[in-house]
Amino acid sequence: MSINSINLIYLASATLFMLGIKYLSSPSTAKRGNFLSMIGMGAAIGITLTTPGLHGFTLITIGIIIGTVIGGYAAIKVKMTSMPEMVALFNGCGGAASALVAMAEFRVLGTEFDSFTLITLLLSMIIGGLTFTGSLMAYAKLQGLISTRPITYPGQQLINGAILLATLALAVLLFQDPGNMLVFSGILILSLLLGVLAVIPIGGADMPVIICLLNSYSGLAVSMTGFALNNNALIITGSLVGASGIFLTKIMCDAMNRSLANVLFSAFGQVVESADDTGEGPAGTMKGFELEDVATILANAGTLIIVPGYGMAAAQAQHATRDLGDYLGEQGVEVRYAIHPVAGRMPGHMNVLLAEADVPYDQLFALEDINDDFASTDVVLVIGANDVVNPAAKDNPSSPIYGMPVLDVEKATTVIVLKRSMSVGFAGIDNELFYKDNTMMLFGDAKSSLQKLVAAMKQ
Amino acid sequence: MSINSINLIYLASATLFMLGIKYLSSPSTAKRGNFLSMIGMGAAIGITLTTPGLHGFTLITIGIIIGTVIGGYAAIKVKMTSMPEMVALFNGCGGAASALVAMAEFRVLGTEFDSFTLITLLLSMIIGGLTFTGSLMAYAKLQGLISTRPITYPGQQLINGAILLATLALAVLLFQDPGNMLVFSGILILSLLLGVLAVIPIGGADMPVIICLLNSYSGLAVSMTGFALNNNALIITGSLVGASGIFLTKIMCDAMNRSLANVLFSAFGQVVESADDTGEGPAGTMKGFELEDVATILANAGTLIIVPGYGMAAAQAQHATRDLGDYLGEQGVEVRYAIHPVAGRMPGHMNVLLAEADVPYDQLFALEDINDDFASTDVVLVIGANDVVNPAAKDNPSSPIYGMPVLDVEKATTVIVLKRSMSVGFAGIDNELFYKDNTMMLFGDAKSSLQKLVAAMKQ
Amino acid sequence: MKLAVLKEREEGENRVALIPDSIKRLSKKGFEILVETGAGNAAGYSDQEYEQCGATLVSSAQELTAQADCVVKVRPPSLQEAEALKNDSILIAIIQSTLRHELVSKLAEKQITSFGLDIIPRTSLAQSMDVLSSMSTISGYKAVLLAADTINRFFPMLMTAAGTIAPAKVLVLGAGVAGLMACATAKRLGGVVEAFDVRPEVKEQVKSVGARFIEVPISEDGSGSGGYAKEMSDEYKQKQAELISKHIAKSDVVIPTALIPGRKAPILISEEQVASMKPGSVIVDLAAEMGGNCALTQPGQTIIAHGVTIVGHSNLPSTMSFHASQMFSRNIEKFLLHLCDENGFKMNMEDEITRGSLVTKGGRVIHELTSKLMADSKI
Amino acid sequence: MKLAVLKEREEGENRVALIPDSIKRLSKKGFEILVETGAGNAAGYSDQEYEQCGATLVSSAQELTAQADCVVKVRPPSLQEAEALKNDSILIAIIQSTLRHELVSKLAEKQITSFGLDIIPRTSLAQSMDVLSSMSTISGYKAVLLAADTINRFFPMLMTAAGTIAPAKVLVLGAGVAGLMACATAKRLGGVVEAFDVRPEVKEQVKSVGARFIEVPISEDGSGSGGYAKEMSDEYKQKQAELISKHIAKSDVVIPTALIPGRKAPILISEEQVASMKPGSVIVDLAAEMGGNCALTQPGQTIIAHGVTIVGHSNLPSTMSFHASQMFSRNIEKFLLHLCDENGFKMNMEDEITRGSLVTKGGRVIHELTSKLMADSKI
Amino acid sequence: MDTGTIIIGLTIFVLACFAGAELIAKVPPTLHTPLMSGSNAISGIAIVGALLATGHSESINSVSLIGFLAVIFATINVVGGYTVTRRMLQMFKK
Amino acid sequence: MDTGTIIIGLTIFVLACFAGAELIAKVPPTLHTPLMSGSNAISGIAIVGALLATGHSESINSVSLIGFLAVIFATINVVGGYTVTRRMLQMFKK
Ligand SMILES: NC(=O)c1ccc[n+]([C@@H]2O[C@H](COP(=O)([O-])OP(=O)(O)OC[C@H]3O[C@@H](n4cnc5c(N)ncnc54)[C@H](OP(=O)(O)O)[C@@H]3O)[C@@H](O)[C@H]2O)c1
Ligand SMILES: NC(=O)c1ccc[n+]([C@@H]2O[C@H](COP(=O)([O-])OP(=O)(O)OC[C@H]3O[C@@H](n4cnc5c(N)ncnc54)[C@H](OP(=O)(O)O)[C@@H]3O)[C@@H](O)[C@H]2O)c1
Ligand SMILES: NC(=O)c1ccc[n+]([C@@H]2O[C@H](COP(=O)([O-])OP(=O)(O)OC[C@H]3O[C@@H](n4cnc5c(N)ncnc54)[C@H](O)[C@@H]3O)[C@@H](O)[C@H]2O)c1
Ligand SMILES: NC(=O)c1ccc[n+]([C@@H]2O[C@H](COP(=O)([O-])OP(=O)(O)OC[C@H]3O[C@@H](n4cnc5c(N)ncnc54)[C@H](O)[C@@H]3O)[C@@H](O)[C@H]2O)c1
Repeated sequence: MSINSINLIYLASATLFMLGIKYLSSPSTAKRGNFLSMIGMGAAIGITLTTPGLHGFTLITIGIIIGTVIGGYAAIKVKMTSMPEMVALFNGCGGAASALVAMAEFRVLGTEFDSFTLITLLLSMIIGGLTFTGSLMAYAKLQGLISTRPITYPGQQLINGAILLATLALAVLLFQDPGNMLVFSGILILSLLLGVLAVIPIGGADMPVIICLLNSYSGLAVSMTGFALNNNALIITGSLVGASGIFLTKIMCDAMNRSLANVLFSAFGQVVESADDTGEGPAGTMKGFELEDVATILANAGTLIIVPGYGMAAAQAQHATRDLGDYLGEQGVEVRYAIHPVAGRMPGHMNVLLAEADVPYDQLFALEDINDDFASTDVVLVIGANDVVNPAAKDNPSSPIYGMPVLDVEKATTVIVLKRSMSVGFAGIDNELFYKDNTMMLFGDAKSSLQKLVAAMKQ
Repeated sequence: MSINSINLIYLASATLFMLGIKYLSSPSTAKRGNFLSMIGMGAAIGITLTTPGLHGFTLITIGIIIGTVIGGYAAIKVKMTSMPEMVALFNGCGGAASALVAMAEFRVLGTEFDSFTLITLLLSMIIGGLTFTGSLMAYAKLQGLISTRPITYPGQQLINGAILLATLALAVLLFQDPGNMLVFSGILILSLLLGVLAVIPIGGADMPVIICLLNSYSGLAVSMTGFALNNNALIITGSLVGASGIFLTKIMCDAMNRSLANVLFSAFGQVVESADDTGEGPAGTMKGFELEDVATILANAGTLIIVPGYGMAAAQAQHATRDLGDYLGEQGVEVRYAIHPVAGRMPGHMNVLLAEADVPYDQLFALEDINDDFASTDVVLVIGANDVVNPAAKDNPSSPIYGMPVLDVEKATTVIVLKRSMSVGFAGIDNELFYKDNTMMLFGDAKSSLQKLVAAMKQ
Repeated sequence: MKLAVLKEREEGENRVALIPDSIKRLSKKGFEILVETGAGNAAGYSDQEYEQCGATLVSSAQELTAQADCVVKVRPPSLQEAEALKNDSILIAIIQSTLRHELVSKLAEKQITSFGLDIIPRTSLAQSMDVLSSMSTISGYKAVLLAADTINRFFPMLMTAAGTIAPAKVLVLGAGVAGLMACATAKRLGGVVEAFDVRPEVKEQVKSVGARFIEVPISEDGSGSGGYAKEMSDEYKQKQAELISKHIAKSDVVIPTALIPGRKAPILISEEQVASMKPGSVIVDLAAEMGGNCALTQPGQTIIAHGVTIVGHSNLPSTMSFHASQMFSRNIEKFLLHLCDENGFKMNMEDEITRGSLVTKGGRVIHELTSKLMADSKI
Repeated sequence: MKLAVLKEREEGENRVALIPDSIKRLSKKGFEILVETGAGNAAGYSDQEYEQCGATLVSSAQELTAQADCVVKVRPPSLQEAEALKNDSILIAIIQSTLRHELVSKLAEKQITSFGLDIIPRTSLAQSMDVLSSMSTISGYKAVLLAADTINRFFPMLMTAAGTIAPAKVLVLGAGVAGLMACATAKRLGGVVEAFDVRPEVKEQVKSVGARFIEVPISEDGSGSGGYAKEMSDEYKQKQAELISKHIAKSDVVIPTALIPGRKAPILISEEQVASMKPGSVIVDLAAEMGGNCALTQPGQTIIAHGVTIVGHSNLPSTMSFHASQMFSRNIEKFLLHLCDENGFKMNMEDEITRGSLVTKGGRVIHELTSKLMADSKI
Repeated sequence: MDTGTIIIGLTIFVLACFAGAELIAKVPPTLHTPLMSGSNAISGIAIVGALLATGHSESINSVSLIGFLAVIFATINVVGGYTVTRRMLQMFKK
Repeated sequence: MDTGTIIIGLTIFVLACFAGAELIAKVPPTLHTPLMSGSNAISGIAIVGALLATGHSESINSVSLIGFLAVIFATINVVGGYTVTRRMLQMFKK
């Protein structure tokens, strides 16, 4: 294929990638987006293979087969809950590939390159290498292979700074003496080290953000490779991923109420105070994600039962509750309310508040009328209720509330609980519902959580 | 300046344009956006003047001075209400400029051009010319210089089709015989004609959309010129404007509940049914804009008084009213409610409903307590009230309600009235408030209008 | 001009025609105000307050009326009270002129210019003087409270550990001012509220206070499009009656409010319909004073028939004497101000409201319906 | 097992211990149920309904108790009624054992196993049997209706052509079940509601029903951070008392609900404080049966003192007999079911609830506080 | 013009179109009118072409005269467009 | 590399950055995780470079071996990335 035709196809691929990302902006088109982006990738790979003068097809075939088997197997086997770590691993592979390509090109060019090419190649390698080891660290943290708590030691920042400086110094050396493999290898090793050191001081809670940032880096690395190879496909796609990744990182930081600078800086050695107390436990870990996840689940429910409790009353969240119910109702979700007889702090507490918010009587169901329906319900939203949804009343004969009829919320596919903490309700007893696999906790004042959820669903 | 430096500055300009448009996406940064885009334009013009081998600086200076004086004067003198027509005129100038540049280049190249350059030049000229006359027509329609009603005649579509074909035929001819000035001029004239014919069959109500579409066209013309001149600044900027314009057009159509295809098609000769009844009267004319305008005004108010009336009750819009009030309150707007003693259909009607929606008592003010404050209020939002805000009770001794105390809403800077039509209230009398200069009518059911307003303000 | 506020002497009447607040404003307009000692006591306004705002207290009613150029009252004066009025003076009160022919004759005889607050035209402009509106507001509110207090059930729905309480079903017949207020109040308390009225235009108003309007589903066959409203067929009317019967039988509380100006109230609830209701249900008949909308209503009394409590209170506003007096007083104040021009008191007989509310003047009965009815009854 | 439902004989008591709906479910569990003729009449449940759901009607109370293994009642039995009970049978009712020593002695003497519904432990588990909760719900609701019906003002704010009506200020003292319900109901009606309780943790609960909690603003000087709650200084207490006095004086309606289990109700409102209120204001004393929270309360009566109406109704739930009986019946039903195991009736004296609600058994007084008080009073 | 250059032009065109369309998608309805006007001003970039045409040759000929006209028109567009946009934005608080 | 080419590369870079940033700005929070994964898959485009490196010369030498490694890594990224994304999106209704 002529170089022009190849470039045209590359343009088409880039367009498909952009469309792919665009379609990912709505749940209804997201799958199509992923598909288009796959086509774009296929086209780019295919057309590259027709590059005039390309050799080594056996090697290429073997490489692709090995990669496909490993990648495909891992992707299919991974549990839904381990997705983020898997993404980290894949991303690390991308970074490694960029670094390797840069190294190969370095070897190809020998000593004959202008400084622009040298710089871009170096950047590609450094960023790629750092992404590789950084991603591996993120994976290890999320899998619990190394402590999820921030790992710190005295002089940490100094050491990181020193390594960065050393890398720079070696780069300058390389400029003087382009073909020097030793210096080159030194840079590679330092960049790999940098990836490790940059990620270990960060708490498990921040890992999703770091993965996202590393994803952006791997894009940057690709685009640097593109500059070096003067390949527009790599430039466009790389910068696309780089820019979108950095923005996504920022959006995630916003969701966690942290500044991007704070995370970026902490990513290079400073321990973030808040990381300390969110470091442990699965609930805390994914906090930044949860609001969105919860919104996704709610928006995609077919049937929803809302279980209000004293927390709804305490937060005076009845209007916000109705807003959420109404919005989902309009979206075609079947919304009902399950009112436990002792929810709240006075008989009829929930009724009084929901009537104030104008929730129609015919959406309210008493325990005995709705309890059998939980098993066939997609999502239960528990708003500040605790004792009235405590399964201990059924399974734990030693519980003080054993024998009290409770709402069988745990039988639903997913249970979402809005409350401020893990603390107990009126009866003062723990609630194992909160630890069940199908339960998602969304911490915070019920009213503000609800308002944020509605806002997130309306985008 | 070297061509490379110039191209770098062009890139910077393009970046500034993109940032400019980006910043226009929020009221708080919009001014900065406009400023950045001005800088970009200045840089582009300045660097162009340093192009090696550029002559004719006297002519250029004179041209710029003339243009500045005309453009500046017109822009400063135009009344706020005539902004859209002024934009149309300016846009027409842009189109004319593109067409002229294409003509000049055509003359420069003589007969020595490849088909790509020829095509792009021709497209630039045709689109530019069409934009020029089309914009003039839009201006004339909005200014009432020609009928705002759709102008139609038998065989209209046929004629338009014929002209389009003729243009194509001439273009083919030109391909055979590139230097032929006659054919060239023929194409120019046909394109000018096309602009006129395409716009006259469209009603005044659709003009804003047409202006936006023509704006997109002028961008396209510029980008075609860019291809012909192999000038990346023009390509980027032109396609930026072209693409954003076409999307903005689509968004506007959505707001009017029309499809883009419908408007595009109607723009080339088909009379749109709905245009018939919206053709006359200023209120009807700008309907598609009003929701956004109203939202803008509300969002930018410092002080707001909400005046509910029977229409709020009839629409059961009390919760939506509270939502709007709460939202604006959170945004720092001072929100109060003025309750007229006979608003509604029973004494205390408004109180009962607003209490249901949990509007705090201390935001409610009786007529005598708030009537003096209207004069110092930015915006009054009248929700389905009519008789109780009828100034006839003060000025018109022959009115059946003459002497009844009414709310002096017309003294506020802006009055926004939400109701379904111009029809009368309980007393059955016309209300001249609705025709005042500082009154904006937003037609529709109060509840849905309020919900849309809140949605628009939250974007 | 001397304005006298008489103490109400009718049994169970606690209101007062003017409260101190209004007197303060009227004094400023040039009225000299005399108040009978203790006039405001029952409504919660003390003599002291009256004195503080510039009124002169007079302990004898006789003395008061002898001086007064204008007397204001709540309820129609008794014949004795009327007799005591100064000849040629002005009387402003609820007069119920269509019912009280003897009183009207007496007023005419004494050349008294009498204004009936109950016949003020019901225009937007006059609404601030309209005691029917303000007192109906109170009646509608109070009717629901009475019903809720009388019935042996909850109004709101409650889901409690002791079972689910079904919300009370409330039916309001006649959706005028009182009816709408009753709907709104019952809704507030958590009841499930339905209303019916012969005027179809109130459907929207009923919905506007959160209640459901009872409508006869339009029969598909027959005339078809529109028009049926005018020539409401007997069949249609019968269907309507059946529908209402069904709703009455289902309701826990029925509040009829239908009045026809100047006439006896129409009977909307028959004895059979009462019997069809659940024992323990309640009817609060707001038309009691005009004979009642329920066939069994005993004006002024609460009875139990077929297990249903029928409240026939004939003066609900008086039970809310404080606010009722405040509103009444404001109405009278606005009416008096309407009778003034810039320079003070001066009746403009051309004015629609002034003329429309006139019962007697210069020895003649001005109010048309009254004089017609009086003529009829003499025959 | 034969279960007997006695008709209530106490003056003004309209409730019934079991309603047909519960009887249906209990019959299925194997209870054989006898009902005294006319037991449910006053609450709106006819003999016919009882028969339809499987109860046997017995016209003489004597005959009924003679057969019954277990008797259920609402109010504490009179001494005669207790005398008539079969020896060794079971009694389930409100017993007020801490007050009615003679009755308790009689029950013990007759070897009756008696359960006091009023002393069931107030745990989450027991809430479905807790008549104090369910009846307090009614009292709180009804207290507000009574107040609104009694007062000469509106509860809601209304801006009308006849002036602006200020909303009523309602003060609830004691925010237990009844107090919270009173807050919620008054808020619903449009009142401006404030509440106070000695337990600071109810502040949040008060807010949760839309009312304001009255708090002594923490004095900046002095101890400073935290801690003051435990060692509430006299100064602090005095400030609190002053604050409450201020709020009482401003309020149109005061609803005190403070009870101390097994004791006379504390006095929260002194005569002076009553006198400080506006004439026409209303106090509905929910503690009337226990002597009242207001010094002037006359249990069972409505009096007017210093122009303030003080309602001392001692049995508000009975005025809502239909729903009150429904709730009471549901409570008893759940209690009876709690006394059963899979195979039927079988008291498990190990159980916290069963044991906790026992007054007498096997000739002995089991309830500790009761036996302590009885011993004390004998001395 | 060689195909490589055209492809690069196309690449830039496609990217700019994406950027333009996506930038606009975020603009709230309240800003549509100023935005239309603002982007209209930007389309006055045709002035670059106009300048090049005017200054094409040393002498004044038909090309430079056409260019001159184009300069006037384009300047009107640029100056008028920005000024009107600024005036519209003045409506906004702060 | 000549400066003109570099500038064109830069132009494309800037435009793509804008397009990327703006495209992301519209993605609702609910889709952030799949999006991260989807764009990660796209960054596997490094495979193009890997292929070119592997096929650089006829014989197998250090460059082609490094390229081979790069192909494996990049393929893992591409295949794994798309598959995981698809699985995540399966969570969504329709
Ligand atoms: N209904 C009655 O008549 C009555 C009367 C008295 C007692 N009770 C008892 O009260 C209990 C009622 O059960 P329930 O499930 O309704 O309530 P609950 O068991 O008391 O639990 C309420 C939960 O709401 C959360 N919460 C409090 N404020 C919140 C806020 N602002 N935003 C979000 N969450 C908030 C609390 O957790 P965080 O602190 O972690 O947020 C708490 O765990 C039962 O045990 C019942 O027996 C009922
Ligand atoms: N308060 C009382 O006690 C009482 C009692 C009886 C009569 N009145 C009289 O009622 C009048 C009250 O004045 P007001 O200003 O409140 O009401 P109004 O003058 O009756 O005007 C209400 C306006 O609301 C509009 N509207 C109706 N439904 C709507 C909906 N769904 N969405 C949006 N707008 C809607 C109507 O215009 P469109 O049809 O164009 O939408 C109408 O012009 C006075 O004349 C008063 O005297 C009052
Ligand atoms: N202009 C004003 O500002 C103003 C002021 C007050 C009232 N009004 C109007 O006057 C109307 C009458 O007010 P009102 O409350 O004094 O009315 P009302 O007390 O005279 O009658 C009450 C209602 O009963 C209805 N009714 C009569 N016969 C009936 C029957 N057989 N079955 C069912 N319903 C029956 C009437 O239609 C009326 O709605 C109000 O609806 C209001 O719109 C206007
Ligand atoms: N576990 C359950 O499910 C359950 C069921 C019912 C009640 N309860 C709890 O028991 C508590 C008591 O309920 P109750 O309604 O029967 O209480 P109550 O009737 O015994 O007392 C009413 C209120 O008066 C308050 N009070 C006492 N002395 C006071 C004083 N001097 N000044 C002001 N207030 C004073 C008390 O604190 C209490 O809140 C409730 O708040 C509730 O939380 C729990």
